[in-house]
Amino acid sequence: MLELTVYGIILGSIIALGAIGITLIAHISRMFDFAYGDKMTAGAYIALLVSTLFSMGGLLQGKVGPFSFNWGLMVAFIPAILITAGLSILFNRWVYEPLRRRGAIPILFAMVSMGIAFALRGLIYILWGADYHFYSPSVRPMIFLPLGIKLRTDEVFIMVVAWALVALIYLFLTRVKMGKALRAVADNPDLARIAGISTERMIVWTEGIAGALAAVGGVLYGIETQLRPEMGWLFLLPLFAAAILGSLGSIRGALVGGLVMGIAQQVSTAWLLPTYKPAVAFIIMVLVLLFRPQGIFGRR
Amino acid sequence: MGIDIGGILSFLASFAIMAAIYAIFSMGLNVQWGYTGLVNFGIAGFFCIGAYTSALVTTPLPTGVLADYVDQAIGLNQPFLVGVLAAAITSGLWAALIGLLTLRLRADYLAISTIGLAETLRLFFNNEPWLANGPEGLVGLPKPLYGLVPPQYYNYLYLAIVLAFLALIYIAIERGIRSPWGRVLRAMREDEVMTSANGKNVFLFKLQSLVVGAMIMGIGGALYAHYSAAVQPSLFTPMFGTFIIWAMLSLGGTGNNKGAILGGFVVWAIWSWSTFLIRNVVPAGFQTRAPYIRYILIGLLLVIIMLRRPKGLIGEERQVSRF
Amino acid sequence: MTILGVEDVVSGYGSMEVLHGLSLKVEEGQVVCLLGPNGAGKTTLLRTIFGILRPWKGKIYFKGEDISGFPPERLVRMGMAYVPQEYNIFPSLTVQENLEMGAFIREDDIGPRMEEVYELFPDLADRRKSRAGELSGGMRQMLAIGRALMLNPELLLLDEISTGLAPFLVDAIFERIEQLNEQGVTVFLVEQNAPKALQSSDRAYILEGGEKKAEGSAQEIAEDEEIGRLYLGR
Amino acid sequence: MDGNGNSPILSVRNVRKYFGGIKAVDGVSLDVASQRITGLIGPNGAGKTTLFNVISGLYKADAGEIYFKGERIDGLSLHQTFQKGLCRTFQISRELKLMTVLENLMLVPPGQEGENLWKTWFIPLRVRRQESEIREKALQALDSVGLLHLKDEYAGNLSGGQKRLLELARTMMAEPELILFDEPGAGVNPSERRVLAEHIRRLVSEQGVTVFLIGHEMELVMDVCDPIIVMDRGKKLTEGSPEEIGRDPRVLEIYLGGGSQ
Repeated sequence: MLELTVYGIILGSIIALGAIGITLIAHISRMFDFAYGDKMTAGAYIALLVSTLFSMGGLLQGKVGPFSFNWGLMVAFIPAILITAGLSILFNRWVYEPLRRRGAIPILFAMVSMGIAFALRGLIYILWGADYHFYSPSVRPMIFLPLGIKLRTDEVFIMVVAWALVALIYLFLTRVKMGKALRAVADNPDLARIAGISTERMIVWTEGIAGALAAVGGVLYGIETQLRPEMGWLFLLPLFAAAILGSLGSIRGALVGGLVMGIAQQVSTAWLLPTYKPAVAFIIMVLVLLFRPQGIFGRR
Repeated sequence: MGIDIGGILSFLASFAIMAAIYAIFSMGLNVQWGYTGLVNFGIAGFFCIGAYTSALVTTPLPTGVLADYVDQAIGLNQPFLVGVLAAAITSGLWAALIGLLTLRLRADYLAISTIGLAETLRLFFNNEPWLANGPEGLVGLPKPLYGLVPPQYYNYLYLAIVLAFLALIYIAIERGIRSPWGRVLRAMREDEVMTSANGKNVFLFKLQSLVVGAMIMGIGGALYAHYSAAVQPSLFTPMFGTFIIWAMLSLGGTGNNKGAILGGFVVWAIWSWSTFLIRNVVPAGFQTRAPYIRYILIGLLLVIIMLRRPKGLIGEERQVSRF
Repeated sequence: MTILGVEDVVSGYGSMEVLHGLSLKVEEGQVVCLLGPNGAGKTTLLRTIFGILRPWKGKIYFKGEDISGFPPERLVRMGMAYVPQEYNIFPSLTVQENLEMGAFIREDDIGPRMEEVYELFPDLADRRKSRAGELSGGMRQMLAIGRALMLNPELLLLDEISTGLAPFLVDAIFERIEQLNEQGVTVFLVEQNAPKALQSSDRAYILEGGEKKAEGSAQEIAEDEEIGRLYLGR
Repeated sequence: MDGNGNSPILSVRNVRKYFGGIKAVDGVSLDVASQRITGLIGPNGAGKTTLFNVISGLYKADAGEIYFKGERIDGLSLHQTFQKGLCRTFQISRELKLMTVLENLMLVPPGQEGENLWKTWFIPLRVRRQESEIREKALQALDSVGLLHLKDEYAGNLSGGQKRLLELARTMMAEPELILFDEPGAGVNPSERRVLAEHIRRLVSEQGVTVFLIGHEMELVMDVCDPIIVMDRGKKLTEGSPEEIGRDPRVLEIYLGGGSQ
């Protein structure tokens, strides 16, 4: 059980990253982004593409420390982040911004994001097929912790990266002018405009950051398990459940929500088939909607 | 001259059956989204409930050798119409449950909850073989009025049955929408507070709309199941079960039942035409991946409609109330 | 010199015409107040001047330049600042962060300016780290004004900042406004608290039903017997 | 009790509504006499609209009681107060933009059989009969406010003044006992405002409706309302005839520096 909890924290760290991304978008762009899961998938596959290119060129094939993957993948994080963030920004420019200008109702944004999600997924299916892919075929080294807990070294990496990113986002939002401006727009977009902050520009920032988070989350999940075109879609429920649990809008809430969701999903495997993980997320979300629709950290 | 008229006709009949079933789904969504503004991203869930309910209600429990291979918890061996009715009712009950949970909250919560329901059901039928035989699903669903015509003509008969349902549902919805009931739905779509200030219980009407739409989807599910005579969890994917229907309604005309039907036929034509094209044009090595071109096609189609022609091909009429 | 000119402006929300062709002027260095009952269109005028609403007809000039239809972001850079009546702070940001956001478009060191603002509103200085949402009504208004001052604007638009405040706070706020004006800021304020506003102003306009009903020096308006009748229908 | 000896149709007792630290309505008690036009004035932020929202059930009061025709109605929601005979309008017109003017009105009458889906399917004739009665009534209401020629226009395409007239027609369709008008004259030019005032007066004199009205345009309020209640900072400041209110130095003070100071 303890072991499952630890695994839950690892999964939860990845979910938390995504939930923060969804929360930022929900609060600043003011929409539910149903393409978010597929952006994670996109990030993961871009990293796969780049690391495959490296291995074809025989470049950067050395293993990174005690981990299962090589330097090629480490470097591949960068294009994955940049391209996914870039795609998010382009979708915003081509699709969401025109809709906002037209004054479309909020639900339309969700619908259109669904369209983008399917287009992205279709592209990934076509380029890579429906089969599973792995970043590294090699054995995954383990480490043994007290209390009989076995951890893969990769999982330590995942935790460190995820938590470092969460800390970075937190610092960005509370210490950096641009981050504070993002919170200002989330608080009161009209007043932000009056203060000379361009909301459209802040939305571009948000899309960029959320896209970057999606890419990292996707790659980390790829390292933890394997890649397939449906991976992001299956993540969507836990992500939204975490964000709603943590009351959409609060970063701290998304973090805690992500951890709760990760732990609940892993611990549930003690009784349920692992394939039920998305259902567990759904059930938790239903319970939250039933008993605390404003989320745990809800302000009202 | 090798034109096989019979072949073409039979191809057209099977095309029309599927298109008409999808037109039914599209009309169900039109009640929810087109007239009421409710976002159901889990049509696949109601599709699934409808199909499985009718399957479990109309098939007998497996006996003999079959019982060694097929697990099935329920098997009521009832006629087709009972199965369709049961499908509608069960589907409506699930919709009511989801509605009670989410309809008082922000609109997007319904969207995410219906996705959740659809995915959970798919997992459930996949992983609980005792209920409906797990991933293999159920086969041998009874075909209504089978034996009335020679088997090679059966598709025409089933097409007639589906079209009869389509017509009945069309008339029922049209009557509802053009009546004061529909007027309240359309008022809520625009301004819930104002509708409430006119003395209408907004929550109850939204619930009704969700349930009526889901019942129609349940019927669609049952019609599909009896057409293919088989149900499997893998059918009810987000694309095939939900998203394509959104594309149909959006293309045809949100808020217009004729549009909903038109969209069903047009998008299904695009879908099956591209299947045909892929099978015959794409090189063999690429055959397994090529069908996903349709994901991109349908995804982009929806985005473009929303950006360029949000009303669809036939938009809503100006004066809808007409009774 | 005229810093702000409004010429025959027609404006409103959606299809609702609120201002039916309004003209007025604000001279540099003055405090000008705009009085009138609720619904007269005062806030609509400020929102139209500040580019939140687009004028349907007519022109608006700032420092001689036609700014009709300019977005707020641009006006801020030109030296205009606006304090709306409600929702005029960022509640989840701290006091200090609120002031920083006021100076968002400035790239240089805003420290000295912030200290000046804190000097003007010493109460805020004591609560730099508090979340703005936790402040009392009076402190919020001070913070809102402070935020607008961060860019050292030439023209400050204030929308009913005294509404709902206890009288001693109203006095304190008007004192600050006079102080600011002495430092060279032109102030255009909308008020319902006419006596206070007239005391602090050089010039006044009366608005009703989207039309200008009277204008004159603050003293003329204050002493005009007609005006009481006009408003209260005696 | 008022001059006519009628007991009040609406009684508000110690109603309070806070939003966080903001005391929007802070212990208000007032009575609205039957078959008169009672005015409610006060500066922005005085809590007038919030009070209307609480009375009509859009918001729940934090404390206090509200009685309508002697029956407690606090705790009822917006559609329930309407069904009790209380109809409200909104500060900014909230017509249903993508429905025609006629449909906007036909929506209103309570107790429509056709709002039940079963009945539309199984007793269509009865529904049809009622529907044509409602249409007739809607056309009459449109005629009386002078909008008949616009019956098939989308309501969203009307001008500001026409929207106010549509709103007025809506209150006629509802046949309520009490109408809460929230700034009926906002966004309306002075001549249209006079027409509106005349219509409101006729509602009371001809149909025996009671009106409670928030207004800003003094000519409208002082002309039409008696008595007038004044609110300031969430509390009731005073109440009286237009003459009394016009003389009251406290009212003058919150409006304009006429007398006091």
